[in-house]
Amino acid sequence: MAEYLKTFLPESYAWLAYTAAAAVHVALLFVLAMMIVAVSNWAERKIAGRLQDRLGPTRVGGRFGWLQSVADGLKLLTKEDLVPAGADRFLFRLAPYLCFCASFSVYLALPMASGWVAQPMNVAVFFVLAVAGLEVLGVILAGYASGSKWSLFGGMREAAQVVSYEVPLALCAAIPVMVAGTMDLVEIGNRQAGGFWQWQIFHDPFTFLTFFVFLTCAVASVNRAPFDLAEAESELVAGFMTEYSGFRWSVFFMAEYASMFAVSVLGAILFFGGWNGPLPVASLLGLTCENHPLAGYLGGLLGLCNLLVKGYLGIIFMMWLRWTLPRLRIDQVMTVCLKYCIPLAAAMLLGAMLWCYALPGGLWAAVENFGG
Amino acid sequence: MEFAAILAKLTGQFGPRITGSNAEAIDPWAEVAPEALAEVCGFLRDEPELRFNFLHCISGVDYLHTDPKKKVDWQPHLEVMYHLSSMVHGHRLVLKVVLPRWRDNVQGQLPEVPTVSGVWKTANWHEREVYDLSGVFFRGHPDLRRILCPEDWAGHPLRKDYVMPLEYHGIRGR
Amino acid sequence: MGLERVDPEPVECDVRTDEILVNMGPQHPSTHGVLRLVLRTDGEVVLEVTPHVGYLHRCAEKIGENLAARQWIPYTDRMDYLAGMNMNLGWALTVEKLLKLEVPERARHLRVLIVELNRIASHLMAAGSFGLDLGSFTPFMYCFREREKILDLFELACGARLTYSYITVGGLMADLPPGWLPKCEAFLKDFEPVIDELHAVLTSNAILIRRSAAVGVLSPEMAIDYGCTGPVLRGSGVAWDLRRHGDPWYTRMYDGYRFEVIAQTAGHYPQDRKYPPVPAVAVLGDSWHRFYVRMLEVVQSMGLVRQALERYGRCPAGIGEPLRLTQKLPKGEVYLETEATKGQMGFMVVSDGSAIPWRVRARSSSFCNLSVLPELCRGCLIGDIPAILGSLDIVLGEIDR
Amino acid sequence: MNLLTQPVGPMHYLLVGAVLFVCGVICMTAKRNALGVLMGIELVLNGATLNFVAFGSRFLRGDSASSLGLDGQLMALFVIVLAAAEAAVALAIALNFYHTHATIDVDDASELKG
Amino acid sequence: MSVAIQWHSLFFLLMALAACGAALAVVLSANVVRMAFWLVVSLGAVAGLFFLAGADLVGTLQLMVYVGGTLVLLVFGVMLTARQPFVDMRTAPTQWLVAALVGASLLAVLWQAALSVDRWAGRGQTLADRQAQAEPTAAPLGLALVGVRVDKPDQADPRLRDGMAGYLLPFEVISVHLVVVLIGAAHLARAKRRPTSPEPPQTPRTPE
Repeated sequence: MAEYLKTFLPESYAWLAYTAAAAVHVALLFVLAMMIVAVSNWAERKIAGRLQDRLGPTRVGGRFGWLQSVADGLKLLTKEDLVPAGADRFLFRLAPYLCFCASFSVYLALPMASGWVAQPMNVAVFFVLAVAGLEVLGVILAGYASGSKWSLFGGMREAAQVVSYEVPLALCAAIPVMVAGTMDLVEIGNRQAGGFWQWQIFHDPFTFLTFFVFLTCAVASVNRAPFDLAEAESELVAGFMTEYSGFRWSVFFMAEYASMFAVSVLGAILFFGGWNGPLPVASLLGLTCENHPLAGYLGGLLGLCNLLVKGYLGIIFMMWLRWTLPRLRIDQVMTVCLKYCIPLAAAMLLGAMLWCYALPGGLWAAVENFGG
Repeated sequence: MEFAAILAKLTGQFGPRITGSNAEAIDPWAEVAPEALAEVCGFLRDEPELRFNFLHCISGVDYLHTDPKKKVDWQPHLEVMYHLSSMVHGHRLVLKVVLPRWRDNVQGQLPEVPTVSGVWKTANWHEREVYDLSGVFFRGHPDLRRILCPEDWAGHPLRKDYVMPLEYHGIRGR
Repeated sequence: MGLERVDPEPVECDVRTDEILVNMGPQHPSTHGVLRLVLRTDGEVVLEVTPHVGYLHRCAEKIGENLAARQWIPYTDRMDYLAGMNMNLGWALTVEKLLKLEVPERARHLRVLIVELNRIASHLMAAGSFGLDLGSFTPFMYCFREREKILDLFELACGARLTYSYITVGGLMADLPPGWLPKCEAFLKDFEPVIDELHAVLTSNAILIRRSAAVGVLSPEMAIDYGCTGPVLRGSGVAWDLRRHGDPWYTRMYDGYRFEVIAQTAGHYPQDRKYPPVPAVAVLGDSWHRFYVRMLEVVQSMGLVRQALERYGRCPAGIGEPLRLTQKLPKGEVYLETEATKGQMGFMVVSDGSAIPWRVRARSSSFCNLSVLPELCRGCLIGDIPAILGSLDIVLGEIDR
Repeated sequence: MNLLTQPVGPMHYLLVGAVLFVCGVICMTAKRNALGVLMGIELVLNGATLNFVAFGSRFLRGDSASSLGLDGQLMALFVIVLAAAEAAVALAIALNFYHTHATIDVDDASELKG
Repeated sequence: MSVAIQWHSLFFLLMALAACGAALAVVLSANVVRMAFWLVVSLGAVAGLFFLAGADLVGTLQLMVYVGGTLVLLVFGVMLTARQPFVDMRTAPTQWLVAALVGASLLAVLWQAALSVDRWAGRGQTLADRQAQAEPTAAPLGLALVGVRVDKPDQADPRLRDGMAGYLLPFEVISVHLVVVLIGAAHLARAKRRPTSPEPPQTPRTPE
């Protein structure tokens, strides 16, 4: 994009092109993240309502309460911004933004379609996991800085939980990375082009099983029910968010949804072909850059839709879980991680490694070879 | 076991320390001297034929007529009632302890009864409640604090001569 | 009985930290009202719980000394506000016992009908909030939806949805309106499948079982020692139900009704063929059993409601006269316990012969059930406290009176 | 020396590394809190890591030699991993010390007995 | 003057300032939680510097292990010992003086060394070579860890060409070391005595 802008500008103003390109990228990502938060907020209310035999929001903005998120946002903005007397004011104010920055930074390396990525990265998978793990710092600081014991408990729980679950999550992410042979998310996505049988979840039985471990760890690492120990309302009031109100609280909220979507998209790219639909529609229709730049753009748009749908399926799954299951206890959460997820993920890694060694092409290649 | 038999057993064991009884009442009761209470209760619980293993309730009743025009046939006193039953034998008993309203008739000194919280654990909270509301001191109670009223509350509200305070920490009382 | 008490798995403490004192409540989502628990914890491990009650103390007993016996009925409503009918019944029966006042047959069956319906409502609330305490919100809504239908029925019958004052000394305030019985039957018909639904989302949910099984184990001896009653006692395997074992003045209300006391005796529940089996991890007397007993009692109460519906329909008109306010009470004292939803609710009335009782006493079941909390919570995790508290199913209005 | 126009080289990285290192050393000497000392150590290690990476980086050195700068980066990797291990042990010791002495003031840690 | 380099410099400046400023803040803040926070900022900025140096794997690792792991552990430790007297532990002025002296002298030495890099490295900076782009190093790094140096194909010794070069041994040593250290740390941090396990309360037994 910067190169494209540069063509309009004199040589010495090239920096302007870079700045503009960077600003547009950031703005796009930010808008995307905000849209996701808004839609997720609405969807959460609607889904919760439907699961509970209610209607959910129906009034604001027409029949389905479309504008409920906006109304919520306005309400939160007009609420008083309280800082408890015993709080560490500086850290208390900063913690929500730290949290949001971490979960928003993930989007830097998340491709939204083939090549549609703010910062193409050679180690994108690793980067995404690393940055997503930083969210915990904001939570811990919030828990400490609130000056409330319940918040402290929430922060401690979050720290213990997220740090533990990073290990199986990284192990699970390593398996598709190993199968694809690269940590570049764009590359991983592109390798799964074709039909749904090319998706890595169907590569071999081990990747198939790995996905479910990944799912568990992903839900746990973004602190959603049944792993929402850090904000367990029946035990810790609201955990690390107990003392927050108004806008700062909503920033935590945004961070939660943003990281939920990020982790869903990561799962979609690693296991479900990313922006490649179940059927190779885009390539059948000839929507590639080779034909025409505009066609390539359309293809990218289609890919974006694919990815959004997959990401939202992930989010909806998490909501479904949240409104169905009771919460685990802290020792059970750790048990699930240490006794089940990590050994399972390690075993899957070993299995997938052996499989890749024995049948390099994956399940379908093996079938084809066998038939041939 | 019928009330008469229970009473016979009790008087046989404790003699004059069972100071009274009423078999005609709807809920027949036996009156125990305050000093003997813990002993009697232990006996009631452990005696194989009695086995009063369940303490339902402890209630304090203040007998003091504040209306001088009305004639009554009793002296002002305080009663603590224990409702017991046995889940084993299915029989019931009411124990009564009669106390002076104030120990040594000194206003403000609470009358004393030995605690039965060592016999039935449930007596712990019930005795705290009676202490709080009716003003009976349970000797030997492990943790005798007010339970329903605030800890700095003055007076015992279920005493008949209790006067609601005009003000409590800036809150208007009446 | 004679069951071995099985301790919950001991929690290992890897990193020893400082002991902290934390106030849980009086404003806390899972204390079911204004209860304050002072926790002494070492990290997540709770070393000691000290309940502080009294935030909702409304001097009900003192008020009772200044009102005619029937005028106190509305105050009983506000004790266990989730089962106002049962509270009304307890007080009404106590005063009737003092007066030796018989109620007509129709009133007797109507009382059973209403009281058991209210038991369903109260147990639904308990089951729902137990789920909520363990973090699952949706079953709570399901329970509330059904409870609402019962409240609708009550509203039709007496005009109130929470504080009914329907059952009164001498009978009931009004007979059922026409068309009420079919509505009640329709409700029972609709409610039947919902029970299975609730069993699916709560009773047999793996996480719920893991959270509540072997948590807060209450041995039968301890339960009796602490005066625990109702589902809490029966959850410990003591088959003790005042509807069967209580004062004759009370049990004769249930004369001719068929029901079984819900408690696990000799290793099985009376109805365990039809409902989810007891999980292997559950220990008799734990939170799960207390919850399960309530779920089974809902079915039991449905059976009682059905029987009452049928008997009520056959009785001649006449539901008794409410006691006149100037009616003098005979001199004497009487104590009566009834099997309310949370346990045995006892009322005592001491009369000096006037129309206004000399002393009124309410023995609260939740009060005794709560007093065992420090024992149950010793050494548990913070996350277990809502589970234990929820399974005790306390109502602060009744504790503080 | 206008940094905005002058290309960045290993020298600049070394300067940053030096500042981090010195800050770490000051932390280690001045802080009384055992965890503060630990943080100083982390800073020192980071300063050193920065030097390794800077020297290894082909990008910074600007030579088109065949080296990818792997050696520097590998050292950095090892340092990071070892720092994690060191932090774990040091933290465990600090906690243990805290439990036995009920303080984390390093000035009080003058005996070897537990 | 290449535009890319200018941007590179600007980002370098930003990151360097953040790193140094936060490091100074670590030194100067008295509150240990604040210290931890500034340390996070500082190490995060160092990760940015790694990215700018083309070492993206190291940068990511810094974020993941250092910031996400080690520092969370540190903050955890801080919170475990967070009693008020320890949170704000002041340093005596004399200690500050000593520390400042040590620091200043060290800084002088290091500063001098840094400024003389170009000289002792024996190579001036040639702007012509500046076009070199950072190449992905993740795969070569991984290979080097298992003993294959793809960047040094011209090893004289044939054994070094197929698997014996690189860092296989250090890698193994560090792995074992890590395991040992983790077990040791877990053992050390473990409470020596269990909290007195609550005895099942002795209730007077009422056999029925």
